[in-house]
Amino acid sequence: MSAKTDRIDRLAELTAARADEGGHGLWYEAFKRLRRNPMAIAGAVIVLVFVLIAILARVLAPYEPDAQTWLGETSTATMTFPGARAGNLLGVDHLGRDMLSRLLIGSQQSLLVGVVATVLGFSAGALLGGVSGACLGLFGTAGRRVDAVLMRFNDMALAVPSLLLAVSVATLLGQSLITVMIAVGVTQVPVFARLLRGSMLAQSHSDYVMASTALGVRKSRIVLNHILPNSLGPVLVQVTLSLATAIIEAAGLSFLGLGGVDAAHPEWGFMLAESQQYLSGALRFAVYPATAIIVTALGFTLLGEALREALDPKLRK
Amino acid sequence: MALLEVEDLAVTFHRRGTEPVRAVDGVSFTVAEGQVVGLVGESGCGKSVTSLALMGLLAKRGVTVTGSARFEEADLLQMSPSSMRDMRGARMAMIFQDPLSSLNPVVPIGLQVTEVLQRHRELRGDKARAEAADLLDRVGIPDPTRRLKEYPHQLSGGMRQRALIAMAVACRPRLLIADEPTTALDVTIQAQILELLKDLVAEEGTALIMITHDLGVVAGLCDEINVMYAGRVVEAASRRPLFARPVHPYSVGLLASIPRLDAPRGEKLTPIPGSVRDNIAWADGCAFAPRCTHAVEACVEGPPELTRTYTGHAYRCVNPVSREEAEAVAAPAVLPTPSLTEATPSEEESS
Amino acid sequence: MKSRKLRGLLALASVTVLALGTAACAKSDRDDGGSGDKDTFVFGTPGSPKSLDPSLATDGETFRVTRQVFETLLKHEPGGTKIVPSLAESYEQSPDGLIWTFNLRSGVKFHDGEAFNAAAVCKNYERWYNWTGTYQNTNFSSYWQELFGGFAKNEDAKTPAANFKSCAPQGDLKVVITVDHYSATLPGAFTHASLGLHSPKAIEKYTAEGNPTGEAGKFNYPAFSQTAGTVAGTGPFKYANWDKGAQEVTLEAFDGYWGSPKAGVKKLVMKTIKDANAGRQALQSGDIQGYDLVAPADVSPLKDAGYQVPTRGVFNLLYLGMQQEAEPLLQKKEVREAIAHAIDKQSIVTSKLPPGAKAADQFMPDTVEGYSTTVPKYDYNPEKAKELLKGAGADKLSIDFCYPTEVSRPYMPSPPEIFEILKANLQAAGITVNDKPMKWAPDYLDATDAGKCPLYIIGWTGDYNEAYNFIGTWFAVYDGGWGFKNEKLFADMATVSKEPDKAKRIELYKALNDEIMTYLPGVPLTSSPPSMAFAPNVNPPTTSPLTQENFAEVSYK
Amino acid sequence: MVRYIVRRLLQLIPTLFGLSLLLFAWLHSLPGGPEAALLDVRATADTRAQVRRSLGLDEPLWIQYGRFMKRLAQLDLGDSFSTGTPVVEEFGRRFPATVELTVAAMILAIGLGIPLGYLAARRHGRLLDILTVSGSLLGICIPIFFLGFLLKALLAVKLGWFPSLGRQTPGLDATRVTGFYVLDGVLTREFDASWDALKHLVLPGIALASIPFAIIVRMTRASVLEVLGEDYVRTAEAKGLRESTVRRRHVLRNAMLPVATSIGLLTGGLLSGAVLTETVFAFGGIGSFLAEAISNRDYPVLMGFIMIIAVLYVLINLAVDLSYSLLDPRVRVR
Repeated sequence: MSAKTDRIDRLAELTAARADEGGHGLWYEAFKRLRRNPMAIAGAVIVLVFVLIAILARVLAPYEPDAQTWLGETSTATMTFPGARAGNLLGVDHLGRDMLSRLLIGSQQSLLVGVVATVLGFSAGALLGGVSGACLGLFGTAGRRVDAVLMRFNDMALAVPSLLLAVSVATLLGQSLITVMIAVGVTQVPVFARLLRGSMLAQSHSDYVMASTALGVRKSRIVLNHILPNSLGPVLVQVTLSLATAIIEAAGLSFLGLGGVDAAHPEWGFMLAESQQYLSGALRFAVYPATAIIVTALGFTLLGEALREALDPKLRK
Repeated sequence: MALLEVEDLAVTFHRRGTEPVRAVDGVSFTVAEGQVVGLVGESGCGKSVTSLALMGLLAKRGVTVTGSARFEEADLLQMSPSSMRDMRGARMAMIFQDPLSSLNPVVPIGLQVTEVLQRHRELRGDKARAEAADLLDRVGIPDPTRRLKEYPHQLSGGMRQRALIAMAVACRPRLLIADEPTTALDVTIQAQILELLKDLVAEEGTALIMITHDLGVVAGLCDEINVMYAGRVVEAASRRPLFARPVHPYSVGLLASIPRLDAPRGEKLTPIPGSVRDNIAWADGCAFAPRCTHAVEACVEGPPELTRTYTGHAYRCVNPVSREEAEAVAAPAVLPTPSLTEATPSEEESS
Repeated sequence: MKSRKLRGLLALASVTVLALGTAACAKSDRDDGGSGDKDTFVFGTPGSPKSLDPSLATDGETFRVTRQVFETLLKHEPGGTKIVPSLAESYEQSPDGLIWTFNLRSGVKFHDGEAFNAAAVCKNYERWYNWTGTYQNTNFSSYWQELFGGFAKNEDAKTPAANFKSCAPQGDLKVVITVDHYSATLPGAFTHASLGLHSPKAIEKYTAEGNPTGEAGKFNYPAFSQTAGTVAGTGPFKYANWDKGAQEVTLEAFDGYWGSPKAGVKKLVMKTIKDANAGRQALQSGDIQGYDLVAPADVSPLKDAGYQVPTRGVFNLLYLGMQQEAEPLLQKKEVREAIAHAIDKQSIVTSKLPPGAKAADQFMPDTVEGYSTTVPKYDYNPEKAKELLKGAGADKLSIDFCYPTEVSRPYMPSPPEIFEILKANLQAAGITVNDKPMKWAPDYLDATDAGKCPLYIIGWTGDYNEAYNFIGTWFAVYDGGWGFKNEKLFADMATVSKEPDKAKRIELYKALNDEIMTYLPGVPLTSSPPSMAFAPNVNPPTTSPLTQENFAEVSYK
Repeated sequence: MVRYIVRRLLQLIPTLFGLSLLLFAWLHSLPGGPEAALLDVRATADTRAQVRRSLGLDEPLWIQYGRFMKRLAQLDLGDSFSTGTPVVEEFGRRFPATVELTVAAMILAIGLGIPLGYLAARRHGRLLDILTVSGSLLGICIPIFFLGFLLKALLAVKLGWFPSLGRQTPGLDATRVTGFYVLDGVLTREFDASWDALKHLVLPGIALASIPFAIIVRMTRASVLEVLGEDYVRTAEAKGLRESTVRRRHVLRNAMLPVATSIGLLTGGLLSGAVLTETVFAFGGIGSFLAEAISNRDYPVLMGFIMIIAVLYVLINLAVDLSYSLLDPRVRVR
């Protein structure tokens, strides 16, 4: 046992040496680079504000999001909808509900969609891609065959329109936010799978894996202790981007009538879809949720991009 | 008359959020027509940055280059980018360390050679191709017409370096800078390449700046040697005096760390302790002081000045190495490197 | 100096942008001449037709197109629901309602040059009556079966018995159609778009083509019904082209049209535009000259911008359906009554519906003959609703409420919004509502039909002015959508459907309305008038409550 | 090379078989059937049953699947339930629209994305870089249907530069040859028809291009940044080559390798991903038709279209792999 741990320790040194540049870890270096990047800062600020709002939404929202308090003051026939005023800082929506409260609560729902969909997509994709990559990298011909089959189906899944997946999920589970989460998450699975596999493949060809193989470390151990952790950089980037994609895709699903439709828990995409009928007369119904979506998605995307750059060893100076 | 006169060259890298880094600091040296000058030092000592600064290949942003570098009556550091372009590859050329990564992987060797000919000698089409084949032939690449159509990955390491050299000498430059041209190569091939460089330089009367960390390489090649440490020249001398009587403890350290066949059995090599990172700023004293075995109080009291002896030997040290000590490590190194020209280049192609 | 160097690099980008710019400029040049040529009128429709032969179709989008090409014996007056002559100049009905005599118009020509006469009429009816094989499938002959029962030889036990007996030409311009028994669908059936009259020559070609292939899993419309060329009617327009890829049906003015007005434009293009915003923006950018099913929220902005937004008469009904088997508590009348009292119909009308919408108090709009003024009323009264619920032991009622998400129907412009209001109403009365949002097709339609939804919203637009067309569709027999058996109601419905005398029928309908609203199977909610929108420079057609607009009336100003 | 292609194509067969089985099981496990879409809202249970029977939906699934496969073996994908036309015909009718749209989008995305990505990389870390990257990312961040609306509101309604929907002005009476409207106009020398079709491609093209554009900008930028740091670029500079030569031959030629791969994949993805764009612009391609088919439970169309798309996707990937070996001499297909 001691001989083996010894070997692993030496390996760890080897790995650490790779990450260690100038006495700091890879992640620390990445963080330092992030801090210098204005895009990263902008993205991080947006994301932070968004998350804060989402957490505090219930406290901040002045009214219940589904209380049709001012329904009596609205009229579609004459297109009268009270705009911004003392009690309703952003006016009321098409059903006489407080716009601000809905947007605030909406941040919570949108964050939820993003997080759950991403976690779903990531876990399933990581499982698929991880298994596939591990098979290919380590288990010879049979492994290569397993990998080929898995990846071929994975590629096919990329060709199937995500809408079809969403519709099926909606029909089987009923229309709700959970459906949206699953549908969006499912579309992320092949992306994550491919990414993780590719990244693991690159790692498995790297020197330190070769070295550990030469040292006779068990293959499963190499995968778990070395390949997987080191493949996480690109995956982390994809996670950030996927958070943005999920929020946007949720809006697309809502537009096609497949969104989550719980009035008490409005989600921005659903609010935007709801507003479609009022674009000609009350554009603000759309502008608020659209701006929220765009800014938030941009925040995540900028952060993801900056992260990608910071983690990319080839772009480092 | 000097072909290149570098005066007080300094290169500073700026990066937001960090202290500026002086990579090269007050470097001066001259290269005469047809002379071979060595720039020697560990990696990170600023020798490559010096060469890139001379070639105008440093990034424009975040880099300040000061001083002067007179080359054929013009100051390289003041030249407009377009004149530099006209100069590079024509009047002065450079050979890089890693021949594989220095060649464009998706462009055939032939085109990579002919593009220089086209740019600077206005040769086109068949003429350019014929000249390219001729060049490859001159650098010892067999079957040059076939090689022209091949891609870098199809060539062996030595062949690639030969191809790079062919590109560099294509326009018969007056000055050639070779940045560790042999480091990435097998030992046997290293010698061949050095021989080739030597011959080419001799044939054309081209001046050569040889940048290397390997004193063995300079020993057989260079007329003048500049030893650099942490961005400054710490010792400069002609070959013989330097090898016969190194003065700076760093040069002595470098010589002592060369493995020697004639060393008594069981004798250990004496490496220089620490690494280039473990230095102090020149402003606070001698940058080498933390690693120096000869360090004294005076070393950290201020930056040591360059002392120049009447023989032209220059060193930057307040407590130079004594003659006896120096000769103990130096003597064998002065032996000329064995010539390996007998080994035909085509051998390496057997792979 | 840097910019000079970048010029080469930017070439690609510049070319791309330039191409866009040129395209833009060229378009604006041409725009000065007005929106395209004045010969073509493009109308946006929310759906695509399925067949050029109306007798094979069941849907309004098909009929909207075929109505411009085919005419029927009778029709509804322009802009009204009254039945008036069309290809028949006049008609007589025997007192028992079994024999229908039509005096035909003379000098009418089909698009293929054939003359219209009694023989041609009978050729049409006999074609439908003698359909065999796959044509007897409801895929193809749904409306014939609904209006005239089965065929000469029914091939399937499930097909209803034929009600049509014979069609006999009497001379050239008189035709007698006999039916087996009176049905309330008459004489409305003679106006029905699916029974538009085809040229006899065209019918021969149809027959020559043979029956549609009908192997299981294969479902082919006959070729003649899918491309313009064979099908020919007598209407003001004839088929020119059906571009299924572009989803456009192009109609051409028929110069030999007998009546007036003749087509006001040379070309009429019906283009499918599913998205309401796309339709509005296309109108505003001049790509189309009109579209149907204007969202209520677009009506006043469009009007303000100078567009014409004619509104149809109210001829539809939205109701809250209740399925008594899905929620046994609904079997208690108090519970149904409580729900009726809990709902504030007027708030839906004022807040969500277009101008001209009305709250409904019975299962038909007041424009239908047979509308009763004496039905029991259930006013908005949440307190009373609570009391009733308590009395019925249902004060903790928790109920599933289904509604469709992505659809917009003339009677129900925006289902989720109406649902939200209803939900708020019901919850105010102490009822817990569980949202069941669904996609319209097939999920929602299937679920409501199968009786899986205790509460749901749906509605109906009338085909013709006959009360039976409303209440008969819901309450004539046991229906999965309602899940109740009220034998007296069913029997009364059967009686009225067999009464050939119109005046008597209307009285019976009034009584039936009272009976239905006393039983209260569901809650009639609203009737809302659907609008069309037209460019300022066109003369729009007269709107029809039955959505039977005659596009021959369309012309450029 | 040929053997490689043949092998890749042969691999397609079992995959397709698996896909068809999965798809079939999956689609038929969805509740509800096509009859709701085919029939009137008031259709009785009997009529519904009759329709199901006539569509062959009353039989056990394995018989239905067997029938599907039998027909497939004869290259017949069956007929659409909702239109009654053969699926292949439906596909052929709509495919050109989607291809035109996809190509237009990719031309826009590539034509603007690569230069901007290059510029951003050259100005790495500077304002132009930040603006370009954030600007292009904005494209990803706007829900496509809202972007479509904004584009139309500005460029069609307000400025009147481009038509707001459709593929060609209705009533233009252009002659159809291939179904590719732009090409048709050229073939029949009805250049005004081509021009008209091109103008109709602009707005949906921009909307659909927004995502691939952002990806291409991003990839080009990253790739160029990487290549700029490569030794061979320094070599090229040291040779004193003109900046344009360095850029074209040494930077872009290498930087385009990963971008080329992603372009292939993106194109494949767009084929099926045009659902929202086609709906918003009433473009009548396969995307929007698929969306309808799903609501209508039009099994033959769903099965057929998705399988054709899958085949195309595989073919595009194959083409990408092959072109990669042309672009990069280091990669040689076995």
